Amino acid sequence: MSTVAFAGIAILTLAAALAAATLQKLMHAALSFAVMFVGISAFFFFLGAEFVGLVQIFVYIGAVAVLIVFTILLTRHDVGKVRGFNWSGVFVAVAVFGGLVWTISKTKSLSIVPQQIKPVTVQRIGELLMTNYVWPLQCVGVLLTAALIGALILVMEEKS
Amino acid sequence: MADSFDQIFIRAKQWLLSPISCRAPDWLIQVASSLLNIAALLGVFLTLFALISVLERKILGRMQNRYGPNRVGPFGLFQPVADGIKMLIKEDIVPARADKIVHFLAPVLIAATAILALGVIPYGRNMTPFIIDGGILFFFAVGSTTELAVFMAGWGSNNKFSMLGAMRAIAQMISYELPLIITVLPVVMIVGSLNPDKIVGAQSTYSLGFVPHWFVFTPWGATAFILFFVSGLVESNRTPFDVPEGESEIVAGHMTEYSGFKYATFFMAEYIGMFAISGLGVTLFLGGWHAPVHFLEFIPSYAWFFVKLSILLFIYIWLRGTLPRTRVDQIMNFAWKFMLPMAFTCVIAAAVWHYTGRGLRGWLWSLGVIAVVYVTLSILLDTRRKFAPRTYRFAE
Amino acid sequence: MVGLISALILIPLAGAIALYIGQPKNARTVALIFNALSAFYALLLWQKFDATAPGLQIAERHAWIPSIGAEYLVGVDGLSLLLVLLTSLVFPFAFCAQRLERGACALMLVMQAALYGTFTAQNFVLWFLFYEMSLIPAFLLIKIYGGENRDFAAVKFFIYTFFGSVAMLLAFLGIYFAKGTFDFATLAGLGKSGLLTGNLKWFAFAGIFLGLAVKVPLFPFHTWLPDAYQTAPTGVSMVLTGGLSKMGVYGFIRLLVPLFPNEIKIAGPWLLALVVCSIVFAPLAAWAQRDLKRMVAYLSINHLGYCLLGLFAITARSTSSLIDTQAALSGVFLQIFNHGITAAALFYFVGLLEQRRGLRGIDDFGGLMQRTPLLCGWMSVAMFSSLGLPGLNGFIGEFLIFKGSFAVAASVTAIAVLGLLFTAVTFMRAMQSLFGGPLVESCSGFSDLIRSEKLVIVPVTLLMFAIGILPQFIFNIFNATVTHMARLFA
Amino acid sequence: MNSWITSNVWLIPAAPILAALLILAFGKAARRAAAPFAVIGQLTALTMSIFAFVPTLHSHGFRSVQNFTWFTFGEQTLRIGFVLDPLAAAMLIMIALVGLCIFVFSIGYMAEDKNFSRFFAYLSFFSGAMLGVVIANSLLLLFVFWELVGLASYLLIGFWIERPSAAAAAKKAFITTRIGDMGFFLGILWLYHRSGTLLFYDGGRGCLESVGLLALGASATFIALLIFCGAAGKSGQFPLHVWLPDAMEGPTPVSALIHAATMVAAGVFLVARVYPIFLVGAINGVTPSLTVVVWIGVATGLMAALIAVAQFDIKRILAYSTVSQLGLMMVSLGVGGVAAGIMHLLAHGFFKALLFLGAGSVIHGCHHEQDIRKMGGLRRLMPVTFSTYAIGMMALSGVPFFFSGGWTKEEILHATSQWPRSHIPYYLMLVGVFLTALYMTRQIIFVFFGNRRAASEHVHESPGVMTIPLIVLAVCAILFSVVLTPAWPWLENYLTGYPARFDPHLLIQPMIIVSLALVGAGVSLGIWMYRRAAGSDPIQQAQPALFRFLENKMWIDEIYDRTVIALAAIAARFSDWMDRYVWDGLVRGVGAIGHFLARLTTGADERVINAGVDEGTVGAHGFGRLMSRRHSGQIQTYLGAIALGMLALVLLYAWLG
Amino acid sequence: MPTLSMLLVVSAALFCIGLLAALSRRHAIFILIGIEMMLAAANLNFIAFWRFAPQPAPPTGVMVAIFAIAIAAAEAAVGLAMVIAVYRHFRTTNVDQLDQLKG
Repeated sequence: MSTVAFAGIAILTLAAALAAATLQKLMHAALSFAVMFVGISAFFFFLGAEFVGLVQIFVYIGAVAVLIVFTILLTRHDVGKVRGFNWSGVFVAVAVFGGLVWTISKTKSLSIVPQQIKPVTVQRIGELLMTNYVWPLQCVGVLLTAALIGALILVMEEKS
Repeated sequence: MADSFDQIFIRAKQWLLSPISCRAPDWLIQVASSLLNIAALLGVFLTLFALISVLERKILGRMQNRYGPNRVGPFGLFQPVADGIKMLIKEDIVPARADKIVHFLAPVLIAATAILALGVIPYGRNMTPFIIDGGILFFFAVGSTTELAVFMAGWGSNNKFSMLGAMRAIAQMISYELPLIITVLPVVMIVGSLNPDKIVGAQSTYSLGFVPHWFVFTPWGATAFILFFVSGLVESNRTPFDVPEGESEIVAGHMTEYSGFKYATFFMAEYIGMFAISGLGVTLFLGGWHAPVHFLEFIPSYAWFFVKLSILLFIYIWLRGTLPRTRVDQIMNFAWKFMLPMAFTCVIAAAVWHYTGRGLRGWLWSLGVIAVVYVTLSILLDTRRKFAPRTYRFAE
Repeated sequence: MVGLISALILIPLAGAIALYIGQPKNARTVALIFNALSAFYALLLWQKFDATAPGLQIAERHAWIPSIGAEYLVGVDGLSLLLVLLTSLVFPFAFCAQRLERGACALMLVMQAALYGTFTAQNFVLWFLFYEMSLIPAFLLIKIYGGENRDFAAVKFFIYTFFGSVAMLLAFLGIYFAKGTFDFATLAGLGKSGLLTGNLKWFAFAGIFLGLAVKVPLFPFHTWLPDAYQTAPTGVSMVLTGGLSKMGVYGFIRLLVPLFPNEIKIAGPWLLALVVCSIVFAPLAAWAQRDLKRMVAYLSINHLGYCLLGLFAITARSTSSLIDTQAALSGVFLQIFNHGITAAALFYFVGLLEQRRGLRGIDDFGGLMQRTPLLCGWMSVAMFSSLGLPGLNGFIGEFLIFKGSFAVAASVTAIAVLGLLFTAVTFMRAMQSLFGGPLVESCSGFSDLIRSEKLVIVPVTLLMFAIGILPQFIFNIFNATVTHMARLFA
Repeated sequence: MNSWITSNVWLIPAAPILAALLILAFGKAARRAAAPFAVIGQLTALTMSIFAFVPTLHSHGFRSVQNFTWFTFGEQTLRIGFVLDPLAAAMLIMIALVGLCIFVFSIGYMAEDKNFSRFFAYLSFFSGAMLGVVIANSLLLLFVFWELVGLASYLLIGFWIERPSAAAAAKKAFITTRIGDMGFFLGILWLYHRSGTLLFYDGGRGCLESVGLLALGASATFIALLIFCGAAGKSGQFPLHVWLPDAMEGPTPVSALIHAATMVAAGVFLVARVYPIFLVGAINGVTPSLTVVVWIGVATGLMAALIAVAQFDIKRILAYSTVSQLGLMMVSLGVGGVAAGIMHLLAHGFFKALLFLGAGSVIHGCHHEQDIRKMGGLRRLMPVTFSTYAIGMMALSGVPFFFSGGWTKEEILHATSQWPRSHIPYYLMLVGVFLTALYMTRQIIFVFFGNRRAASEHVHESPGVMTIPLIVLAVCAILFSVVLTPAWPWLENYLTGYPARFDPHLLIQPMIIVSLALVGAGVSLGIWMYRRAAGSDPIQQAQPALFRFLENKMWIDEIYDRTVIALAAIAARFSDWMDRYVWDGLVRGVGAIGHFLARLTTGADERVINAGVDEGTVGAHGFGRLMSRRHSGQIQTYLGAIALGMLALVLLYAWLG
Repeated sequence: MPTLSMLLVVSAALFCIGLLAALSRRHAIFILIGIEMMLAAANLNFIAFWRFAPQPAPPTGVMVAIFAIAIAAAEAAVGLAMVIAVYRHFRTTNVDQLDQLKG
């Protein structure tokens, strides 16, 4: 069953990803991108990291995808014009994929099945965030603030 | 006896599952159980949607000193059926230059997310459809997808009214999503969990047997609830915050280019979103399915939940009948200048409440904190002074 | 918690930063406020200082760059405290002397911090850091705010001192590679048994000697000094002579003598010869100067020569008795302090004259006694102090130096006494031509000392008298240190 | 009271110094208070000096010492102290008394000076420093006061600093005495080094006491000579006498104070004070150092007397006479007549002050004219001045019996004649005595007798404030002889520490006859030579070359100017030149070499290395172009490169692991 | 249950698709999308390795994934803002034409 679920999720995710990478229409690509993230978070649920999955949806679909479509909206005069496809990229990507798969297959220690696991509760994550990871948390807070301000400054109207 | 009434739906589900529960593998039972939950959810809320759509029209009619729909069925109660049939048989018009796929997917997505959000609310004792550890987070995660759907509708229609409406909707949804989430934070903080069941459980006790420990009865809870409710109004694009689809301004906003069943889906999604947000409000602040006084516990829990939900829905309708539409800039200003600081104040007040012992002292302290911030904000945001006495230049 | 000495170092730096950031209108007042603060801290240091203990006190030790043995170690003994007090005294004096621009004030404050650091650091790396740190503001002050020919003077000054510093740094690296430490106390303990071997020790010795001799300066490495002092603004000249030149003498006492006791004994006669040249030729050259500032600059060389005379005399011979060593060391310490005050005061007066006349050639004045008797009177006090008149501060230091060095190097001392004579001749000539004779037309509009100038000069002069008549309070600062060092050197 | 003053003897110099500080502190406001302050200070000092004198009478060889620590350096202490013994006590009274007279005189003499108050401050300061010299019990302390005396004399000589000549004279005085002082300083250092103490008397451990003297050994001669350098500088001994006549540029009371009573006496006093050092290793009272003292004294005395004969400035004559008398005192000390020397010093203090003040009175009367050729006939116009001046002149000339100078001179001649080493000093001294009588007669005839000349037109007698000191001093000059007579040599015995007995038979000594004869000859010759002289000098007419030689002070100043000073100036120029061109030139040369090397390497770089590098550069340039095509600014190209690099790493990892 | 290597293959595929998007598409937004994909693939790996680690394991992988998401969000915000700024300035989002450092 789980293998079936896994396969389903994998197919969904990869298909969405491929669509996002190759669709000609930017908007469709962006939406496929969102779908891909649904797939990814499904993977997370599948792997027992519910919280991460939820955060993934919350952040990527609720925020990043919206941002992307907004950007598409704001640059739409260009949307139709920018075409073209760099085929060398495909070769590179395929080469990398091949290399990675070869490496994975070569590494014997990777063919293992997971053990039974107690799910990571939100409470546990919260405790960790406030104890072991409190400094990274603060840093991320600062980073986000800086990114917010930086993004605002970047998109402010240039004074002529 | 009361217990059996209370658990009647659970029993029913177990009974339905019993044929397969012995032989079938676990996952099959799980899937079947989930399907049953979904079916029940859809059944209940689509009925509720039908009921509310007609009730709203009737109540509004009463408020406007008219009858409202009263032709179809007794008291016009079958009006939604008629409307549904009409919608289904209407021509589905898709603009020629629309992005067909997106145009099609938008109502699907918006309805799906609204219904998904309903899945984590506890409707009664042991009556939570999907028990997720981070249920509240799930609620908001799927809720935030609505924005994408609205955008898709606006974009896919390739119409300037659609686009503008979508932009307005997204702008105000993003703006109010912050206070919405932050007003939930104090509750999560105090309970220490994102699990809706645990939140309801935390409100289950009573002082002196008749004062329920609902969070709405604490200063921060009350404030948070009001803020939550207002944000919920905005999130579901209800009057007085219905600028994205205000027909007198931009036709119907992002729904302009929709017709027929797709339009009905949007309409339904809006209502279901309303139910969801009200349900969450009930869960978070109004004690969920708990009775308001101890001795009324014998009445089934889901009854209490739907009573509270109905009251909130009535307030929605009531507000629609009462208040005029606000201006876009006022909505945004209100969100960033008032709602957000007040929401943060709630968080602080909740912390104060917690650290001063959750008793009367904490009650007064948190009240003080909120009062101070509220007064300060009122003074700072007071715009009355800015109006000069009007001079009639051409009247003399 | 920032320690007392660290605070002392940081206050002027804070002042400099405040001046740069705050851009106050009246930079000098701000600088003086910070100076008052640092003076207060210096007095606090004095108050906390245990005069009877010989070793390092009020020390702060923090790890800094452990991999090269550099650590933040500051502390004071009697000598350091004396110099810290001198610095705290000279800088306000210099700030009062001249209304410097904001940038100059800031640079002066940086220099002050560097001086505090130099006089308290007990680890070579730290010491060298501060030592060099003082060089840059001095260079900029001359270069930017100097008078005629300032570019040349500044570059000369910089290259000279920097050359010396590089030599010293190389020498110290050699020592470090041999002994693996930069700590003064540790190195001093190793000095007796020889830090280095073979020719290397002579290179190291020469390097350190060169670096310090340039700074003092010692004949014949002194030619930057007249140019620099002449060109620098009055306040800067005061600081250069009152503070910066002390770093060299301090270095000799703190570094060269403890680290190379054996080498000094061998090189002693040559060093003494250089010192005597310094003592004799400098006032002679001063006599020939037409520019008052240059004259005072040359006399400065002479006075610092006395310090080195005492130091080299007692260390060059192994025969010196304890009493002579102590006398000479006490004299050297006192002379350092005295010269700081007196030379600064002389520059101050030259500055006053220049301010009134616009020129400072010795022939540009005449008959001032009739017009400005107070100015002449107080200036005479400074001059007499400089030429070692008993009752003023200069005498006791010089007496003790000569007393200590006569016992071990009578002939050298006898020649050095000529320096006293030439100094007197120089000053007498200056006084004759400035104060004496009929009033020169161009000086007839001079104003006498005004209140603010009196407020500056009277305390300083009173200090000169105090040291000249009842010097015990100064001796108390460093008596224990002198005793300790004398044991070490003997 | 007596014991109080012996333990607080430092108050004596403190009083005038305090007065000086007060006057200075009040500045110009103190013009009216200046003189009272100064006089009160001096009066206090005089009173205390008398109090201090009293205990010294009680026991012979009285000596009271107060030593204390000045400061501690390292573990050593530097001790100084004050001493009160007959020598000090006698000097104290003389200085205080003469000083008081001069102070009073100055009130009149300086009445119109605009820096009146400053003058009194300087005077008081000088007086205090001089009193300090006398009571110092440490060579260092003595040196301190000694230098302060020098400073005060500098200030006083240069009091009229607006006159270039005064400024120059002050400078000359200071520097010349400083030359001697450097020797003195070295002597102190040497002494300190050898004996370990600078205290004169320290309960047996002082440097003038047996233990200290023993430690000196052979170096005593040199120490003594070095100290004598200082004494020579202050007391105007040859060859350092040149400053003294020039110092007449100062106001006349200053001349009186400095050159009569006090400062110049300091040198003699110093020698007397440290006499035990001079005596170390004496054989029959003769040591090399004392021999030097004698010969210097003789040379000075004779030379100055000769020069004095050919001077026309009233004060200069007196100045040279002072130098001459100081030479006499030195001879006396050198030959062993310490008491005689000091007695002459004391007596000389009185009558020379009298003479100077008299000269001041004359100058004041003649409206600051100092040339004796322009005076004349003042006898009747200034009777008080004349009579007192005459008393002073006779005391100076050594007229016996009534005048103190006669007795002391006779004592000196007596002592000199007893000198075992040689008799030449004795004969030369006789010449000196003769010449003294001659030039004093010459002076008095020029000034007071004969006809009135240019400067004596509107002459008037000086006011009482000036004449009363003259009278007081004149009385002193006469009465002082009471304690000097051989019949009752009270002072001598007081100084040497023996009780005095009255023996009138000793009144007439053979030396008296010699003395009387010489003085008589001198005075007679003078009267005979100068009685008709009017405005010009008979010797000048008779021996113009000789006279010019003497008039120009034997050209010693000129010789110094051409030799020592010129040499020093050249040395200064040379030092400066060396500095500017040689040392600095060396530095610049090094800089230039650096510059040259820099240019050389630049050239080498450009022509040699660059050529090679250029070729390489061209290749590199081509390669760079090739590579730069890859750097198109296309981020995707970069990204691709990164991806390939990553792939390579992954493969490498996989291959390795 | 699938093995770890299967998950890794999926994430490698995701990564390469992201790489493809970043390398091949001309539009700047695609590059950003590609980068986000690659980050997601990395997150997937983190979670997978945590999940497949011998139990009980500290949830380090989860924490890193959470932080990575936060940082990726910030990166996306800034990146998109840059796209907009660049578009305003150059009137294009074609990265082929954006090959100059000069503005």
